[in-house]
Amino acid sequence: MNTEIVNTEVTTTRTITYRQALNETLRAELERDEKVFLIGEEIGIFEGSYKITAGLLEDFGPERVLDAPIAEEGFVGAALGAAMLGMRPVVEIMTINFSLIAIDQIVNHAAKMRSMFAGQVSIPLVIRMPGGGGQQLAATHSQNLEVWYAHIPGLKVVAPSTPADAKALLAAAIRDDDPVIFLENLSLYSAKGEVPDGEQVAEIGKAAVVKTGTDLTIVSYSRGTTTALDVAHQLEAEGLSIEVVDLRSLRPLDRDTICASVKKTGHAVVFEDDWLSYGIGAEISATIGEGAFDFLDAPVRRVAAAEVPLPYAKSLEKAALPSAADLAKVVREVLNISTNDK
Amino acid sequence: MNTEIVNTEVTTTRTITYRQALNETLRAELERDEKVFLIGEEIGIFEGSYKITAGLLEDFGPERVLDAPIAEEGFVGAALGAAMLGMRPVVEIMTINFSLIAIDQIVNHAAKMRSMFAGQVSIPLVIRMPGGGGQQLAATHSQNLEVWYAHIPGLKVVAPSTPADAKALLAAAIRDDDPVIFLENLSLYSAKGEVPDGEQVAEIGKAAVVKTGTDLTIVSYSRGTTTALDVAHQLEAEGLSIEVVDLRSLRPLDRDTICASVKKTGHAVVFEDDWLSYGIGAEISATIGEGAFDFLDAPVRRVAAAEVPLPYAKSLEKAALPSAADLAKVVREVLNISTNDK
Amino acid sequence: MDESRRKWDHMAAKAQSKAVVESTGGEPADTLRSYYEQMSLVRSFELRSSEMYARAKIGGYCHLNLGEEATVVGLMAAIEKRDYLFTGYRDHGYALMRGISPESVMAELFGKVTGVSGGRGGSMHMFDSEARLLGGYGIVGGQIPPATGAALALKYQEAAGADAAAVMCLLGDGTTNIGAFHESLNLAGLWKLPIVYVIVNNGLGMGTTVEKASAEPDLYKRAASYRMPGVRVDGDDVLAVRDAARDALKQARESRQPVLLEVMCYRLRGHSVVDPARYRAPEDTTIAQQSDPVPSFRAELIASGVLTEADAAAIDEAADVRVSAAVVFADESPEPDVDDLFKYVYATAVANAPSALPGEPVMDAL
Amino acid sequence: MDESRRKWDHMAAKAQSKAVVESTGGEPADTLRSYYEQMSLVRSFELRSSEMYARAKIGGYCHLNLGEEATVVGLMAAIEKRDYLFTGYRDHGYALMRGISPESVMAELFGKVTGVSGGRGGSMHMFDSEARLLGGYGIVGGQIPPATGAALALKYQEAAGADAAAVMCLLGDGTTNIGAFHESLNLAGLWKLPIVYVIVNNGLGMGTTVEKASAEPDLYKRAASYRMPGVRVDGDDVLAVRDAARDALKQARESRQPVLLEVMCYRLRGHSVVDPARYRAPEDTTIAQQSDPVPSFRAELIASGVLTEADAAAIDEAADVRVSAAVVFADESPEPDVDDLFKYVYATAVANAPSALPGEPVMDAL
Ligand SMILES: Cc1ncc(C[n+]2csc(CCOP(=O)(O)OP(=O)(O)O)c2C)c(N)n1
Ligand SMILES: Cc1ncc(C[n+]2csc(CCOP(=O)(O)OP(=O)(O)O)c2C)c(N)n1
Ligand SMILES: [Mg+2]
Ligand SMILES: [Mg+2]
Repeated sequence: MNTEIVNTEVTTTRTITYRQALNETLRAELERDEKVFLIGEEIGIFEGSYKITAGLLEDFGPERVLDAPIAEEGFVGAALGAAMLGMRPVVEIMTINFSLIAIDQIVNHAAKMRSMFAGQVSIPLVIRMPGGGGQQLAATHSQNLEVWYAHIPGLKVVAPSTPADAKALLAAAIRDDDPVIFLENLSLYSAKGEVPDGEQVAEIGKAAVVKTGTDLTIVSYSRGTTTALDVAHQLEAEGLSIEVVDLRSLRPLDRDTICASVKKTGHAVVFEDDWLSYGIGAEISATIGEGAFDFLDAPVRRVAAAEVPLPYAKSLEKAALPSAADLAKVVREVLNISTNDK
Repeated sequence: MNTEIVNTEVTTTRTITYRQALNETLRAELERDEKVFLIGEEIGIFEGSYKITAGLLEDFGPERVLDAPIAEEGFVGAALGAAMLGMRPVVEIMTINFSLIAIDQIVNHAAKMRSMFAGQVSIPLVIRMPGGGGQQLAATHSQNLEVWYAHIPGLKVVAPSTPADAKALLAAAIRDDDPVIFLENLSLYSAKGEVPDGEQVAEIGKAAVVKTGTDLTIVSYSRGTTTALDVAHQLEAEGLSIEVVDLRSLRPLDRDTICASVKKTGHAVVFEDDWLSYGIGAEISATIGEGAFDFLDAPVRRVAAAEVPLPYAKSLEKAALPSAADLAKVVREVLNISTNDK
Repeated sequence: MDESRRKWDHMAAKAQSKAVVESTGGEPADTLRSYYEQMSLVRSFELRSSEMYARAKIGGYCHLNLGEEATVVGLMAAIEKRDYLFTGYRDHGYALMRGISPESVMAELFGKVTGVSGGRGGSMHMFDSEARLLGGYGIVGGQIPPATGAALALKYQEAAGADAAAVMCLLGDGTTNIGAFHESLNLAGLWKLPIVYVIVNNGLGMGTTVEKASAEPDLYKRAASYRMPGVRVDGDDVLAVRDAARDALKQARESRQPVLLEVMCYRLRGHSVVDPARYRAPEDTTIAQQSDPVPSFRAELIASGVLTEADAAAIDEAADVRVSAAVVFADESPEPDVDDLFKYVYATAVANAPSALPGEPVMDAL
Repeated sequence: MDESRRKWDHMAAKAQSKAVVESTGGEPADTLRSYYEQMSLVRSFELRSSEMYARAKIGGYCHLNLGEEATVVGLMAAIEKRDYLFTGYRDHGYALMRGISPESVMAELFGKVTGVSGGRGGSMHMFDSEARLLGGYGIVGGQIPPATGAALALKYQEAAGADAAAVMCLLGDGTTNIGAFHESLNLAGLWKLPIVYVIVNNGLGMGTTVEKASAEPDLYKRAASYRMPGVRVDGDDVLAVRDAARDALKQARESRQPVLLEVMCYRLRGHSVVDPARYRAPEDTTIAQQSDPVPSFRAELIASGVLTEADAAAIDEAADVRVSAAVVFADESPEPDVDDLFKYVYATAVANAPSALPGEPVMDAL
């Protein structure tokens, strides 16, 4: 797995949280390259809404860790402008929901400039932001709008699911000369995992087979991958061999890895946290339909969120969000295993 | 076809442009219901960037046809607020590209309020806007971002392809109590078609089989449908029987009509003007893969725009946009007909 | 250090703004008493909300009006029943003062179907169409364009005059830096809309001071960009707030003259209940506590003979009892029914509306 | 009627602003002559662009600087080579005055690979990294945040001082009503960035007058919301524009004090070449033609003896010749190669980058 990690001189690892992996990588990149600076709301004295930037203001000062007023369009656009002059800004937008206010700068400007100006400028800009529901934050604060960004030429969009990938993809994003949307997830911040020490730089654009199997492929990303792995392991006890593909990069999309897996297993389920219609899973399903048509033994199914503005009430929120149980149920359905068999 | 038109007392028709159909419908709705008013940039004295509102300021005055400053977030949100108090605003955003500035008001507010406030408010708001490339307007002015809106619960999204549908869907949108995104297309405004006189109100949420056929289904919408019909007729001369499904409504999506057609023909091609990855066609393909799996004789193919910010230069623009020739080629490929055969 | 300077700046600005009403003299005792009752209710409700959050009865984000009680009560004393109110997410006190029962507000916090927004909105999204509280918005600045549009609708629907309705739109100091503020105020100024924008300046947007967020920290001065009157008032003075807001509403309803009103108050705790506000200097907190409007107003009323110590204690006690009842009600209320998940997505029924639960197939077999 | 009132308002405001320089006296004849040459070149280029659009050599939208030549030349006389320029879509004249050859600009309009943006941007998107013209932006207000960020980068990269670089960001009068304007100016004021925002106030945004778009139509006054100096200058007076812009740039580079400069000029024709501007009153057009800066400046230079009638005619002739050569060059240049369609999508090569042409399968057979 993770064969795309370029630098492999490392031997030691530590178990840290996703949050800490991000924090350490930001620190390391700030140290490595003085063109790197952080900008966002409350990232300094408040240490970030989700404490990803804890301690960085203190150690790097207010120029490198720049608190911005509530003006997402303004400061995201300002980061873009700074990138045009050779700086390497790493923006934090508090959550993906607020990126809608900045989206003209991201999609109409950052994504297009290099092409529109015939390569005369490049935009080494990273926009970090978490998405995700399940925290009772209600309809406007719980969205997974990654498919919007994944649709846009000129952007690169990554969505790590583990602390190790968070580290290696964030370093890659910061060193990349293009605008990279770096998608975090509220429910992953405290997740723990093994992280190799030392410099780790992933290759953007590659998916990873994070568990091998022969009966069915679950395709997922970000938080979904952790659930997918749980379900896969759980089903193993029932004698099912499930392969899990973690997309890691939503744009570019590694169609080859997805289809190679499905050609092997003949069955596929997409597990995604966004709304079903026109979501990430639609492209995955269409890709499999085109790239592995003759190998598919059953329709590709998608396990996604119910198509409602997410309610605050716990009961409703829970019903609307896709769960491990939903995924396990659909996997069994696709493999034509009666739920009573289990 | 068009069985979903509710009111069918009409017998006479006229051949008018898509533009004129819109203009006449706006006029009729302004006359019918005094709660209806139009708001947008340059819709009054300038008569609309694309002259859809020609003559309306003169006849209805500046309260009913309200020119707004360049402040898309402000005036779209203001229309939303007016709708909350029972008005029925019809907003014109000059092109879909500029809607990015207003998208927080559309997606985080208009789409969510009714659900989030447990049905205490409804939002009878129409947002009209054209999309489309092919006019050498370059990367920031040529987009087809409809998939973004189609993804959002709480919105209804329609995209008429003919003057008759433009009329009947616009009337339906204005009389609907929910926010409706009404997608026009720069290259359809001057297209002509038969339009029934009198009141016409379409049913939102229904696709139409606009040409029947037995060999293959082309699924399209908006401008794409006109090209699909041209290609279908052209291929008929070659002995191929092509069915064309015009989506008309992108949200809700009429999956039954799509799949019923593909069950009959066994082959499907999506023709869309947006970018391929994560575009409208992805959902169509996924839907077919799930709903007509056992009936498909070949992979569903998508004919879509090349994934680049659209260049200004005519040569590049033409290469990047999907054409009738591209569609005909793919239809033949799917039906396994060597292009040399034609 | 920087922080305590900020506090002094903020307090200095507040002091300067203390002009409209100097004392409680001349105001009927009943009125004063009722304002204190209201302030006490808000205080009690917010303290209990904080406690219920700690006990995991309330989830998500939860922002309190603690320290802002005089502002809340003063503004809500000025607004008439026929007026419409839009606010940000720090909305519990406003909901109560619009006459919504503590039961409905607490039940909303508990995510119960008896909540004012049916349990679907939570703390940030209180909405009551009858009380003309049109939200509760969690996106910073999100309420400003719709509030402006509500004022536009009023202009369509009725003539200006003393009996006309107006809109009051609340926003925080940090919120003045977002584009929607500028676009909306320009529309209101241009179209002469009956709206009062109230900046509830509590000195901070999360951990950021006004001085670190706004190039012009005298926020009421920004009204000039829209040829709109800009007024600043001391938010710890309930009567001053009420009178300034009444005056502004009068201009809005009678002359369709929008107004920007800045109310200088203070946020007693963290940004939300989970924020320990470590970024705040201890002196800062001390000063804040000293100027806390609830005990100050209480002491003032006792000193001026409007209340006895026993009256005041009884009022506080009554507020606690009221809130306790609300907690019981909220706790005993049922959660929304999962079968109603899709109930409010559309007002006009529509063919093919997606209503699959996670894991259900996208379409029935044809 | 309303329109001609507008015109008078605009002209009155313009007249009031005529203060910085009253005549051309004291200015070296060479300088004056060269300004006239530049204005004449812009005029000739724009007239030819209009013609080439009518002949379908140019496509898309095409917005001209006709009537704004004194503003264009004055601003570009003030800006230094080391400074960075951002502008809206009405950018041909600025591109020329930044020293980009008429050939490259015309070739861009023709969509040719020799164009300044490789034929990919067209009229609205002139970009030249060497000339430090960082676009050409078609989304109203889109240039303002990046320009502000460029100034932020300068603050990181060099110290303030007479030799420091600054940013000039141009925007239209209609553009002052969009949120990005507010957010950006606040950032610049707050962070003390070396930037001059120039409102090119030509009285109209498409068909909408300043008075119908801005609640405060004296746009320079909006600087106050950001504690920034706001200055207004007559845009028909090339020297006044230059001096005001130089002064503003000096504050930006030496004191990191951002400035808002409003330049009052006039749009001689429709919004874009296809707009007949029927919404304009005939008197309006007449007045505009009378105050046309190119013939006025020409007449002034002849009256003051800087140029003879023959000199002026020769300059105009030379400009036409120059532009004719550009047209020939553009016409003969090749279109971009279709094989290069995906060439500039990414700066850092990336695995699996999509590069299918329409109708090609999404993936190669595995
Ligand atoms: C568009 C947007 N950006 C950021 C946030 C996160 N956020 C929530 S409240 C807040 C601070 C607002 O401060 P202020 O306007 O002063 O209101 P207060 O909290 O002091 O009442 C921020 C940044 C948000 N909800 N929406
Ligand atoms: C966000 C956005 N909204 C609307 C438009 C359409 N539009 C293009 S130019 C223009 C008028 C701009 O006026 P002004 O700022 O005065 O500039 P001028 O054209 O006079 O130079 C409008 C509305 C756009 N390009 N972008
Ligand atoms: Mg505040
Ligand atoms: Mg203008």
